[in-house]
Amino acid sequence: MQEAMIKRAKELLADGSVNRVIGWKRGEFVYDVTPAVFDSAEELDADFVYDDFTAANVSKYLIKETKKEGKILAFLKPCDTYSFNQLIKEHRIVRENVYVIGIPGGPKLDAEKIKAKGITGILGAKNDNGTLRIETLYGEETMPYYEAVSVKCESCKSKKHMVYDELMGEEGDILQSNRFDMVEKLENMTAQERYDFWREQLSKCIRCNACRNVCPACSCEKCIFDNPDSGFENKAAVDSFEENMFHIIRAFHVAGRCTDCGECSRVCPQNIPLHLLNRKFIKDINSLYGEYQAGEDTTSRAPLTNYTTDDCEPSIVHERGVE
Amino acid sequence: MLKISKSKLNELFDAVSAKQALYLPVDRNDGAAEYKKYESGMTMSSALNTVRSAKDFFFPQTENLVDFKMEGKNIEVIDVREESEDFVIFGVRACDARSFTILDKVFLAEPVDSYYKNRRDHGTVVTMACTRPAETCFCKTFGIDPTVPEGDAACFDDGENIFFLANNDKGQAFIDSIASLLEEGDAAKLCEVQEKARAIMEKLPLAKLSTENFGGDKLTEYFNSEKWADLSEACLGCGTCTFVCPTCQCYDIKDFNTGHGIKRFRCWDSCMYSDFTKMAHGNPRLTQLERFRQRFMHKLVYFPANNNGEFGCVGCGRCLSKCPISMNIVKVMKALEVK
Amino acid sequence: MQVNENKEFEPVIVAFCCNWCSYAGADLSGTNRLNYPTNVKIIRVPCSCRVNPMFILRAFQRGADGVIICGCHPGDCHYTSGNYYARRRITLLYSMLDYLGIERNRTRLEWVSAAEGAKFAETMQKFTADVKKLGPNRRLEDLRCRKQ
Amino acid sequence: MNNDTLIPYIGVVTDIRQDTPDVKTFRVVSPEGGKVFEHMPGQCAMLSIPGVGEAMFSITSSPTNKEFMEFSIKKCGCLTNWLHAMDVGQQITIRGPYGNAFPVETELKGKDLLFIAGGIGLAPLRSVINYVRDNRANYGDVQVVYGSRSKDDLVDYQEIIDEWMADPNIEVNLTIDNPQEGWDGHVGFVPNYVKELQPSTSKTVLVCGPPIMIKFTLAGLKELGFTETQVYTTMELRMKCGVGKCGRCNIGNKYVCKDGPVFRFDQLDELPDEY
Repeated sequence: MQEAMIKRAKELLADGSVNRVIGWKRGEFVYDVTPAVFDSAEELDADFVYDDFTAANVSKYLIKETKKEGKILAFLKPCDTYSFNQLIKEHRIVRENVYVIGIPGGPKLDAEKIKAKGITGILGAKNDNGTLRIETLYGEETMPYYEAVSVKCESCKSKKHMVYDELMGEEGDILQSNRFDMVEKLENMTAQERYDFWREQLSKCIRCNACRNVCPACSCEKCIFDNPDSGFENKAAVDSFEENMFHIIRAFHVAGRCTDCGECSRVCPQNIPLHLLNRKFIKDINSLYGEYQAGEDTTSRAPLTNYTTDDCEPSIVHERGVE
Repeated sequence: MLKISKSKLNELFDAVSAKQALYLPVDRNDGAAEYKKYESGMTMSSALNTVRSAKDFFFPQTENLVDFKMEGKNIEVIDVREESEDFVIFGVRACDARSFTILDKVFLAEPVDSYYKNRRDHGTVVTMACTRPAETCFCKTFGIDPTVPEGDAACFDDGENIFFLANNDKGQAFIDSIASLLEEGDAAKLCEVQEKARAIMEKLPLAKLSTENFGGDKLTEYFNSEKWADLSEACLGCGTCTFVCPTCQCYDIKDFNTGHGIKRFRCWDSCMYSDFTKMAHGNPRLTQLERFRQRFMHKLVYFPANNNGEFGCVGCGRCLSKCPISMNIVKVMKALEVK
Repeated sequence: MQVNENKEFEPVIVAFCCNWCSYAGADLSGTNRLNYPTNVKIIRVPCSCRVNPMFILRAFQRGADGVIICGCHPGDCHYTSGNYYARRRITLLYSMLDYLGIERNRTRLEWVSAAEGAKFAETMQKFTADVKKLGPNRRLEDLRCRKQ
Repeated sequence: MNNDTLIPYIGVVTDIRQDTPDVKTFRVVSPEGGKVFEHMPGQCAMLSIPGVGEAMFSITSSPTNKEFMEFSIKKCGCLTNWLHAMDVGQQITIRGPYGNAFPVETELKGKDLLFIAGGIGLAPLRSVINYVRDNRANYGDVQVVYGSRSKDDLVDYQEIIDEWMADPNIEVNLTIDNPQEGWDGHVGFVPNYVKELQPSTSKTVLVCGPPIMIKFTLAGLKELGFTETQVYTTMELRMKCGVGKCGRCNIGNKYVCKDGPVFRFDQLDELPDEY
């Protein structure tokens, strides 16, 4: 796929359809891929990469990039197209300035998951019929391929592109995913168990803001947590309350807009399952206000800017599930 | 050399923690390691490094500096400092141990930061030599030998035993305090292990990385480099690199109104954040390019300019594995380097 | 902290009341000499949808043991639809707090009109009693704000 | 434990003077009376209202003033708004002194001095000017060029009229940007006025004002034959600690709070252009 992508990108650059390409750039190791903008065929040949580790969602960069001169070519995985659509809906991306090529998505791998197995000195990784063969400084190691799959790809919701100008490879389908299983499991715990679970997770937070800054839905010009005039500005959680507050509000601000792309959990340096907060909102919205998938289209009203006169009362929270 | 069998390590931890707080890296259930206060029965992690560095012990993410009581037009200043209790950090790697030297240069310079010094005076750092460096390691670039770590006392693992070596009086005192559990041992196998680790060090992907072309004299040339635009392009402006970094020491001072008083606290800050230098009348670092440049210029040029050529990086590799977009000091050095 | 064992726990209740209905309802309960607990601290807001999730969290941070939001009955909003939006938002927020293990009886929403002085008093009595049973808010408090 | 510089002292505001529509000068003494600490001209202090904010301000009074310190503060942000709204008798917190000072006892001694200030830029220079006036024998000619947007925006106007202009030992030149009723002095921007005045190149220059004024003034001075080693200025960037540790006020490897705020232009030239 990588070769075909480079070839197509070069063609589009050559015929002047686009003047830049946003994609992924090879790093020092097999896994440390950086999103990057390529201006020339030479740069593409030298550094463009699309492989098991190109998990990053580049759609947020298009906010900045589409405000520049000329058209940019963006390669979007199925999940990225949801974010892209959502940003179009929010008038953050100038659609005319992007040429979207839909490409097949994951599953993508996460080097952290390999390292968590105690495998170190990673020099290379190859999928061999469901076994990941990892070349290391200390000889070859193996692990089941699916155990190295990034959290964001573990329960893929769709292999279908929501938007594209051109498609490479086969179009896939929207999947019946099991993405709400863990949310349900938590809902069925007791309040004390849930509290303990989230305390353990959220107390790891170092407030690096990676989850917020990577999130395509977090596109405010100025975040309330950065704004001294908001009264809520805070840079570090001094108290456990502030850990909870930041994550509740972060998830709440993207409720109804989060496409569940999973970037927040992917980038968290402390492996906090942040997607479980977002998915809780998605699950609630689906069950209380009707199925809704953010990023599926560019015109519908978002659930939190909408209502019906016979919506359920908040007391439903007190009535269902486990106390 | 004095040693203890690895099977008896917990006896040693129990003995140490009976006298003072003992912190050591333990495995979390997500596969990462973090420093925890030792409680009987805990197993020390064999992971190469913790996600958060050991700087937390001397320079915690948040700390209360001073309290104020406001009454009418009057203010009362309440000094909240307390003498720290003695504590031991066990299993610190060579890179983190060096980071303390770097933090010392900042916090112990006049005027001495009493909060930092208080903890530094009461903390004993016991390091652990590395036997299995990772691909992200490049401490050698900064003149660190991970097989012979610094710190008050150093430990060496030969597979079966842990050997102890004091690097200073504080370290000697630590070893003396546990002497009854230690026995004299033969370090022949240890030398083998060390040789093996050194051989691996030579083979690391970043083994050739050099600081030769960096330093305080390269200010203008690197500051004005055209490379910054490309390097900083994908930067999200988050603080991950800064917060996992053992040498990043920038902080913010903030006030919190508790409803019955004001707590002035200090917390880690990141030069990558947009409000880091923002003033009422403007901001000298308006875009991510300038903020990104600041972080790396500080480590590679400004810090050595002010500290006799010592760099503000220890090559621990945390930013290499944790940056959400995998941009890091190694890529910056390689791109920037003018030979 | 010194805990006085003999002293019965008295919760702090924050009630966000919409200006047009519930605040007037609270007023009416007063003029009708109806009792509601002194634990309740009313914060008047222009509309129930003015209540930002941050307000609720901030109330808990600063020592509230329970938070209740009162607004016009659905269909009666002074601004036509404010309370409909509030209803969705607050439902989701309460659900999230519940998900994080915060005791669900610490949060409530009731529609109280300007004519329902009695309902206001009754609601507050019941909510205060419920929160009292739960004891002090420990899961969503900021220790720095606790009175020494 | 020893005192820590991050733990502030209490200061009491004993007098508030409205200098211009948006500048007030605050007189600060310690609760026991007298100055909270000694300083040299050009040094700064961290003032704070707990819960509102803390920021660095130049000490505008001269060290030769043994009774109190003064701060001329322009209303422009959260903290300064609060300070402007407070009444006499209010306590504030104060810590310092921070930074280097103008080298009044070394390099400037015996020299002819030219002070150039624009707007609130007079604040740090006022300290030096009064210090020089009080130790007049140690210095040569003293000339002050000060300009502002309008007559009302001239900080310390009363002191300038009553004391500086009445002092035969210093020359004071005032200017405002635009003509104004009741003003018969010079009209025009500071950099142009300096050029018109044709000061002797034997003078050492101390300049402070808005960045754009400093830029053009420096260019003008160079045209007149001044070199960069003759010109001093004082800088300001965001600060938190005041002692070169919190890491934000650096220009290149120099911290404005510790290595500055006073820089000679040849020193600034070696640093990156990031201020």
